[in-house]
Amino acid sequence: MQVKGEYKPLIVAFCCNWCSYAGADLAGNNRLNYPDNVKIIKVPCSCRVNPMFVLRAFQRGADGVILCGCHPGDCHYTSGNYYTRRRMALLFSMLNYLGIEKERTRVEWVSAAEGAKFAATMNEFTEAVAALGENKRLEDLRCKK
Amino acid sequence: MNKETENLRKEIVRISGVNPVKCMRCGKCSATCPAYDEMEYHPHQFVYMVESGDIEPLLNSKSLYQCLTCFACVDRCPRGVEPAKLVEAVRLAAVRKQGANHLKADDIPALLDEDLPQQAIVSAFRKYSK
Amino acid sequence: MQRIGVFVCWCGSNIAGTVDVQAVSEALKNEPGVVFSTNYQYMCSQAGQDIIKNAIKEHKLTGMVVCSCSPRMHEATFRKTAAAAGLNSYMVEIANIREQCSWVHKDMQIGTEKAIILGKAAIAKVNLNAPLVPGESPVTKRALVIGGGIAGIQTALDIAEAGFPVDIVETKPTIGGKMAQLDKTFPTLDCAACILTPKMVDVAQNENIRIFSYSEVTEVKGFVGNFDVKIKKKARYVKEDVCTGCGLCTEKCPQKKVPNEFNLGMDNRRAIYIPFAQAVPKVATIDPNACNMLKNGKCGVCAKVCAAGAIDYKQQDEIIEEKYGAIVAATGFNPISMDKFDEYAYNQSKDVITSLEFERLTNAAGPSAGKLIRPSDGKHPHTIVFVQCVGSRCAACAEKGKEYCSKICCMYTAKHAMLTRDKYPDTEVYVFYIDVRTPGKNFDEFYRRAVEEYGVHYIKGMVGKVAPEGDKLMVQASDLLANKQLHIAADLVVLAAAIEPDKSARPLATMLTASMDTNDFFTEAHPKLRPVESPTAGIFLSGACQGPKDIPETVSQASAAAAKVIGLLCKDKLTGNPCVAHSNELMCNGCSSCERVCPYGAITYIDKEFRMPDRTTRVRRVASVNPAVCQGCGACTVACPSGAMDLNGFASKQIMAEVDAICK
Amino acid sequence: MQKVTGELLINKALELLDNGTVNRVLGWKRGEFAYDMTPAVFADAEELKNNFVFNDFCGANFSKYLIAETRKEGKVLVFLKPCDSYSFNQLLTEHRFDREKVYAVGIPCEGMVDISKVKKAAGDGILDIVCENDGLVVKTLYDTDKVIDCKEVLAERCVSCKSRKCVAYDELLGENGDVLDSSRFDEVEKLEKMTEDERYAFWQNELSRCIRCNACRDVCPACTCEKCVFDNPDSGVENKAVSDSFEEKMFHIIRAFHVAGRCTDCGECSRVCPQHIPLHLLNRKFIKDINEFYGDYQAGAEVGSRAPLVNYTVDDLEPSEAVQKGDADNA
Repeated sequence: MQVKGEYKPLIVAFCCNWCSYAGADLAGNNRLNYPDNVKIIKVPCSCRVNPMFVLRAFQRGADGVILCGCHPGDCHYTSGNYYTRRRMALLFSMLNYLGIEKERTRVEWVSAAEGAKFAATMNEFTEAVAALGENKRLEDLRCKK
Repeated sequence: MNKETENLRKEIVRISGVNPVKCMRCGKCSATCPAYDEMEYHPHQFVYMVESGDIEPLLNSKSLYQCLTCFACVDRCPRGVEPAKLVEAVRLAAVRKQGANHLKADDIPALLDEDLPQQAIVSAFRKYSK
Repeated sequence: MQRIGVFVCWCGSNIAGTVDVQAVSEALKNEPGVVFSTNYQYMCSQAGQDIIKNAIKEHKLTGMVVCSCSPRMHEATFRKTAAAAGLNSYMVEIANIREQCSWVHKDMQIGTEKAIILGKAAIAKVNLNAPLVPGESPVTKRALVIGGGIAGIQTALDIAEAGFPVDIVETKPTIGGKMAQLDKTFPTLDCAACILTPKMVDVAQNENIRIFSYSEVTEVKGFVGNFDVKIKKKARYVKEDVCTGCGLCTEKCPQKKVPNEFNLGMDNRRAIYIPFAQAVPKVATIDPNACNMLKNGKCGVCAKVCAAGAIDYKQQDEIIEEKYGAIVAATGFNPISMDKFDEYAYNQSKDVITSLEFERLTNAAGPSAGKLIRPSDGKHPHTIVFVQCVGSRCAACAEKGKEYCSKICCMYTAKHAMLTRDKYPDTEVYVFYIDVRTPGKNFDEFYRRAVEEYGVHYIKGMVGKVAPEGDKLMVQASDLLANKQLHIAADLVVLAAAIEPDKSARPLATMLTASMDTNDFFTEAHPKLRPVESPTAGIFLSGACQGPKDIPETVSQASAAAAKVIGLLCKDKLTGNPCVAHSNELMCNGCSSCERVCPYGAITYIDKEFRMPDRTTRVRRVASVNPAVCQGCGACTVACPSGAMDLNGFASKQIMAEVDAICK
Repeated sequence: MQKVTGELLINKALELLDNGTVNRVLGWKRGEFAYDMTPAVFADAEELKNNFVFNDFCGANFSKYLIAETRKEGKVLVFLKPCDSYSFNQLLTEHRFDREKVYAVGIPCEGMVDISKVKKAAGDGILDIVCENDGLVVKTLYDTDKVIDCKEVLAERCVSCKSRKCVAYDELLGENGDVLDSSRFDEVEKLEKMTEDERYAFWQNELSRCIRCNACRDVCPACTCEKCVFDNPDSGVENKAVSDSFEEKMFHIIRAFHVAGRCTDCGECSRVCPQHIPLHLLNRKFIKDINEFYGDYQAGAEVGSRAPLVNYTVDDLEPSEAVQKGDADNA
């Protein structure tokens, strides 16, 4: 991941199909730049994201994991993101309790109209994670290259 | 709102534990108030004036001491704003105001009364002359 | 092992401008499972699709990845292409290398690297894809409408007009609901009965509509298109098909002291009664709590006077079972109780009344034959005070009032004030308001007429206290604009009580597995885009059970719900989304976690027999997902502690494979 | 130290066996050593009289055993300490066993003893321990008998006992206690007050001792899955051995998350951990967070309650606020 001495963190972004994935598309339509280290995985709803997926990403070498979903109250499935909010609140709090930097995890509500917010969020998040450096605290050494 | 007013406003909100922004301006507090006619500023005005930071006139108004603290407004307010607690907070702010001596040492001899316990005078002096 | 084809699209220069498409298709060739990889200028074009079709046939592809624009653009296109070439649509995955790659990155090397990674992730996923076939279920072409007010009536009429049979279930002995109790309707002031009763007659005469009055729904099972419903027809002790509605029994019944609920207890009815003259069905009902014959066997007058022989003291409750394709909730509203509002002296004085009581007092068929009088002494009131927002917009105390605006009070109060001034110009009318909310066609004009033409005194402020003094009601209120406290000696005080959903809505919602908000209003599937559907498929919402509404709005929503029902019933079969949850019964604990998070009530539990290794059997409670109801959000998959629940198309393994591919 | 004696329990069990209410009894018997009281099923009076024990070492929570026991013929008698009764309710909430097939007798508990603390106090070579009144008489190889005050060697979970109230039973022996105002979150708070680095070091130290024996999972009354994700090759987290520092953390995070909102804080995980990892501090973090974020919730306090993770309110805390709130160092 070292490019010309510049450290580029790997960011995994889980985006719900209805709002945030569309928001990311809109960022593309408007040609709003965000770092290429952000890789998006589409899920039907943010509530599909099992804490295990988040841990898996860290295990395999992700430096930051971000979940994006519809704004609370706007979930396509009415209540999915409310469950996401609770699950991730507890999971992230636990990770921090174990000493994992809290800047590495994030939940952001991005609507289909918020392309600009999506790009800005990704820029900001990548920067925050980059500032922390590599994720050494939660990483499976076997999976490292 | 300048900084000073903003601070005073925050102080009053903190003392009272009341959020004046919850007010929907229905006026039920003033409609219930038994001391309404005695007051220069009425309960709903208290709420609005604290909300907008217009607190100076309240501090200097006699209305502060005409509120009976009967809590009728608190009971009836449909939004849970609790105007009487705001009045009380402004009252406290007035009483606690530094330098504003409500009771001066020189005034005491005139107030002396045989029936009045000395302790009361001393404590009043302490309370009102900070 | 899958045989995967990779198709990289240039999208003209949209992708090819920042991504080396040749390099991408070369790099992806070596991924596990990939047997064919190519690139083309426009994959979505006919020529591009032909490349795909040919490759599917030639290379016997079992899966494919298209590296192109967003799946939101052309996933459907490529799925159809695949299907046309005999490949299951759900074996197609899209790597979004346009919106989420070429358009947001400027550097060719960076864009190419990222495109390759996105392609690898998609390939990793396809490797684990399985063909999916959408399920089908039949549709019972019959609708159930629960509630027989104007909402239910309109919905039922519209569905029946479209040619589908409809049943209306109404708990009261007659349909008509709240609107039947009203006098005039705003903003046109036509009389409620004049416009409602013809519709009630239409309902009674429509061959497609059955009315189950004095009945309630007791059980709902099944799912969209296939509901099994049990309806309890309560014994009314009168044979519905025999009674002619002549009303002789209701005149002869000796039990005269039963409070008349239709007039809100302001007068009395008999133990056998017909709620009002235009009732539908026009059939008498015996009130078992008041009838002497039913209570102690001493009377029988009604049976003696009934020429048709319709009285049947031995009648029993009857359970009707019926199948429906769609269910419409139209359970309506009620004014809230005024018991907690001591300040308005509602319980102390008969002359403090609610607006609905005022409606009955001014109604020609009401207890005072339409003459506006004080309930206490029958005198004509000269000063009337109307109080708005009684219990509405009340956030302070949940037991006292409701946080929401009841929406209809501003308009009906303007109507009451206007009608009073029109009929009795000698009566002074005061309306105390917080805000006057009149967003509706001709609504504000109506309210202004009350003020400008009829001389109603609108005062911005609230009433703080009403105290009976002699035969007067002393009203203490604030006039905020004049900054005064007012004291008015009134003859009558009318409270615009907040409205709340009918109490039957909550248990009904449980039966329907339809969700409700904290105020017990039914929740809509989407607050803006699907306002007449419940999140539970096949359940529709009509009228005030979804939120406070006036008559015009109720009727439009009722018709909208009917349109949705008709749209559903027109289908012979429902095709489901195959990307639904499914439970691995061997791993399921039956713990109910998934059921609790499912917004659609798609999960039920069955007791299933399992064969054990030692040849014994064991019965275990396991979850079962109804694919016709599940919408595929995946909430259950995470709630499930054992991982028994998984989602087709977005299986845990698939998502983790994507994660792995990205993080490699 | 216990207020009810083994004799009382035996008599109750005999009575219920005799009158046919139950056909077997879930209880404790002496294991290899005087301090390892082992769960056992007693089917007849003779066995009961000879082997049934109840003393300060009977920490085992029986609720989980009921899943298997209720699948057998006839009714089983179970003794529930307050802790166990919460687990009992939680399992009922999750439909994990048939209530009809259990006869539950609630018993008061004065707290159980932690053998490692006893060993520390009395030294090695313990031959026998006799529980007498408020003390333990410890006979060792090397020394004269030592008398240890039970209160000195109480298990951590009992020192910070959350409740002495049996919340589920058909019948109660002795008097029911109250829900206590416990100090059980003190340790969690201490950790929250550390910096991220210190916390990392703390857990690195604790969790690196994990040998993945799975005892914590196997004893946990909330871990009752038909098939555990860690044993399931399809789950993506299947793993039976620790191979590196991530695995330990992953296992414990996932395990704690799986029981979050369902964990009654019975403390069995920490009791059985051969490496003495304070696993309860993970569970208690979730419990504390849940209480602070979503209002007090005690799993198992009543049957049928909705666990916080399968529930929500529209104005719940945002995850970022939650992390901030849960991190006292930065708060």
